[in-house]
Amino acid sequence: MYAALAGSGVAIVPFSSASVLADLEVGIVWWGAVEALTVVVVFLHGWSANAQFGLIGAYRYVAIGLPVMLISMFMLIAAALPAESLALPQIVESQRGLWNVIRQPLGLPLFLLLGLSLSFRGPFNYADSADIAGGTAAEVSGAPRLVWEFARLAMLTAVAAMAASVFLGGYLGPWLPGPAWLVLKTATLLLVLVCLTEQLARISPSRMMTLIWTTLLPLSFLHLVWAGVLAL
Amino acid sequence: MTLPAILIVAAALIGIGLYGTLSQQSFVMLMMGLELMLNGVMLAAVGFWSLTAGGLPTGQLLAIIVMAVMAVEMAVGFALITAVYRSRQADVTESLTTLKH
Amino acid sequence: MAVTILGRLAARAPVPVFVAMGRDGAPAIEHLLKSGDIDFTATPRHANILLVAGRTRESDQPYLDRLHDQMPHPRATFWWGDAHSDDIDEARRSASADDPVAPLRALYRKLIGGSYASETHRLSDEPPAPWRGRGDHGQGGEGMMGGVPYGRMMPMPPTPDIRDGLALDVYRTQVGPFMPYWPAGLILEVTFQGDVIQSAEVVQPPYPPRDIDREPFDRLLHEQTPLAQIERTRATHHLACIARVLSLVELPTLSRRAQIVAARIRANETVAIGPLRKAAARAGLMAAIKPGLGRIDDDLACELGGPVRRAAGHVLDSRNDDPTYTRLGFTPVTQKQSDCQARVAQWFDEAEQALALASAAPHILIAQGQLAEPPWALRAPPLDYRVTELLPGLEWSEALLVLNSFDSAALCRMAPLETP
Amino acid sequence: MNVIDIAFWIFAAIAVISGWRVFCTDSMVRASFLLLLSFIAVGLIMVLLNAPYLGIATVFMMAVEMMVMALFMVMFMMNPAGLNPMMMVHQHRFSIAAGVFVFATLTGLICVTRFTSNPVDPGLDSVASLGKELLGNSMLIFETAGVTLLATMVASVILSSRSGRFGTADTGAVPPPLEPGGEPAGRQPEQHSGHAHHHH
Repeated sequence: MYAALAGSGVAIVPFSSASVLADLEVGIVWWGAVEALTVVVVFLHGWSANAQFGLIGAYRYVAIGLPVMLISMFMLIAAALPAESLALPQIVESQRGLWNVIRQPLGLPLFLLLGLSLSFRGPFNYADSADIAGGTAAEVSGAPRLVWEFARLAMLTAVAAMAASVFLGGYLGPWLPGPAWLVLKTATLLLVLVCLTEQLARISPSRMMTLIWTTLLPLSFLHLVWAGVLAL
Repeated sequence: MTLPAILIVAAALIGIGLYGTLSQQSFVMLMMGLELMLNGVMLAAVGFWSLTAGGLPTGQLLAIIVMAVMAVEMAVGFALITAVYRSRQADVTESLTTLKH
Repeated sequence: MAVTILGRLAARAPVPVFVAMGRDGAPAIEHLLKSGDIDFTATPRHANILLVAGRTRESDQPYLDRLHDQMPHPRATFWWGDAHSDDIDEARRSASADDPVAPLRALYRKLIGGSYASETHRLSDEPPAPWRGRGDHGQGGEGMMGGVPYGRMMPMPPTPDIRDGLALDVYRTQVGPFMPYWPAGLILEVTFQGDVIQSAEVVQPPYPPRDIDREPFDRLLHEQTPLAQIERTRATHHLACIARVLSLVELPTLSRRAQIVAARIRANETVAIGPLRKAAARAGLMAAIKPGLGRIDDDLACELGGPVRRAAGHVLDSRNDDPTYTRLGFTPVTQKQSDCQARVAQWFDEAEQALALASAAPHILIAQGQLAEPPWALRAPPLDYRVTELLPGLEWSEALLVLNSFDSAALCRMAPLETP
Repeated sequence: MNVIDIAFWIFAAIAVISGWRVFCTDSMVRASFLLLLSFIAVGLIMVLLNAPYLGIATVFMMAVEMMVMALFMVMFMMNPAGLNPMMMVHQHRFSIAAGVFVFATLTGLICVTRFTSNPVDPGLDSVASLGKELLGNSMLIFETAGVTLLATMVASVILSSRSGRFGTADTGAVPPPLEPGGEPAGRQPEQHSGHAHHHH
């Protein structure tokens, strides 16, 4: 199910000006729904294990996942302001002049944090970390575990593709054809995500919660105000 | 996709929601019954908006207001449950009998 | 046909091993780490081979059986070190001296190839607690929940809540001896509320410290030992503790690197710890450990001795009254507040200092019986202070950090066998 | 019976069945996620009715709400995992009758009335019209909705927080003493814990 969600996340990313898998005029809201359902799915994965460490992992993931999802929605709304539309193709078109990452500097780093926490990697690995013996994946082995690992990677690529199209002007680029640019940008973002995974240490869940609620969320409010003023 | 069909489905949801609200003992399940009824109401509202009101903007507005009501009702419900649980360690409707006497 | 191709591919994959750390099983782990194609898994469910490293106590046998039954087929157990049950055939046992990598790989290839029968269940699997439902749908009965007329209506928690007054259900469980990043052999009976620990008692003390760390100190008591060897052992011991803390803070590559550095130091290569320390600092190791976590008061630190005492700021080290050390300009390193951060920083400082001393005096011999105070020699009596008094109120990940911030000797003295 | 109709009937069936299952499963957490399933089905029906923003917003909101409900379930309720079957029902027959009665009357009403059919033209960009409406002539409605939401947040925090102005919440409502510092006045509420001893 988690893999299907990741797949649907990628579906709305426009590959080139003409072709987009799912031409929804509410792309961002659909991405928000994907995030929310991911949190639900990972909780279920932990809870269904009916073991104490699985449940602890599931709860820690939900505790961190919900506030981070709020932050990501603010980022996306901020990106949608200059484009005056929720649809992703329009957002990418609006970046023809100037990429969003330059106009709204704060957007990309916070969105990458979301990417890490959505697929619980590196500093945000609260669901499957080693100190709770594999967390939600503690009771899973063989084929289901393979699918679970594949889904985590798929979600990471979905986030990278989404970030590339919303902040780095998806398929816009001088020489190469559209899709090539998108693939290039997604690959670079994946690289950034993976080294973030290795580099940063993970602080305890309660401190991370206070960090998110007291610093990152107000930061995303400011970002939204900044984008609003800019788009006036 | 005719309007009566949609309304019947909405009525079914409201019926189930009512049954759930009246029959369940625990607060949280009672609130889920309410949520289901509100869900039915919203479905009916959107049904009317798209098939009879011909896309009048205020129709969508009503649906969003219903959604807001859902959120408010849930938030206050949970706050009440926490308060009751904290003072009485009770989370089943059976034990709140102060109004009965 | 396809199965054999997949089979061959699987055989070449790194061997998934779940390690049950017995008494002084660590050298095996360093061997495996250096080889690189052994994959340590977090749970028995992800592994095919259960590696029992070192000697295990008789009382641990039920836990080993439970671990063994959780492993998916095809599975096997590999005893490393002098396994007390010698009825196991040659393919699955190896003496503690040699390197376990080759036999493990061969065993794994045989397992995947199917030429080696997978082991059967050891425990029968009927649910431990009998069903006590009374209601017509099987619900209710005392102690079991189930609606108004039948079961207990409200979850009445035995202990009041220690945080925000919302007394919710508590969950009592035993945290077992062979969990990864758990002091080997220790069994705690923990009462959880959510993932916050409400209370904990020791069920079984941890294994005594590893022989390989004590060997030069013991030899010192009855004959001369080279100073370099003593300092190298101290450095490897500290690095092993640091590696465990690193992996608890989700830096697996750095912790693997620390263990490899420890293995190379043991093999008498000159290795610098500086870059490892800088990498850990850059990754935010110190920031990840909450300041003030696991703070212990001074007199307890003094009793525990060794790095824990120096982390509390007491400049007391038996080495500074030893002539050879003073000639080398040895000044004990100390931290200020004695909490997890200070202890980890203390480990780093002492390891670097030990290596500097070792390289400065490769051939100097220390006279017999001088250095009587190795902190991890288990001769000191157990204290009345229990490590479990530090845990209540901590979240699970913080509690693990606190447990791993003490070296194994200090832990043994703080968690002796309760006489129930 | 083109594709949309089939999809509509499938979603409708999912919504109703999972709605009914919500109230007869044993485990609470399963109940909340079944409710989520029925909400998703309703959301998708809305998308079919050419109101994509509303539909997907419902799915989004309900996913988070059901997540929180699952958390509350496990916090308060007795056996969240449903290992032990539970018949937590009172005044059972009366509620079935009420539910069926409401359903019957509504369907009767629906079949009787003739609705004006003036379907929305699919070309209408409902999101833009909604946007203009929100900030256009019904801006006031939305300001009040915003303020009520704020008031709810404040109220729920006060209700559930422990430290109130007059001591912590779990000391219960105690009437003030007649002379300062004395015994609380008025009839002493007989101390009974959660176990109400059913003296109907």
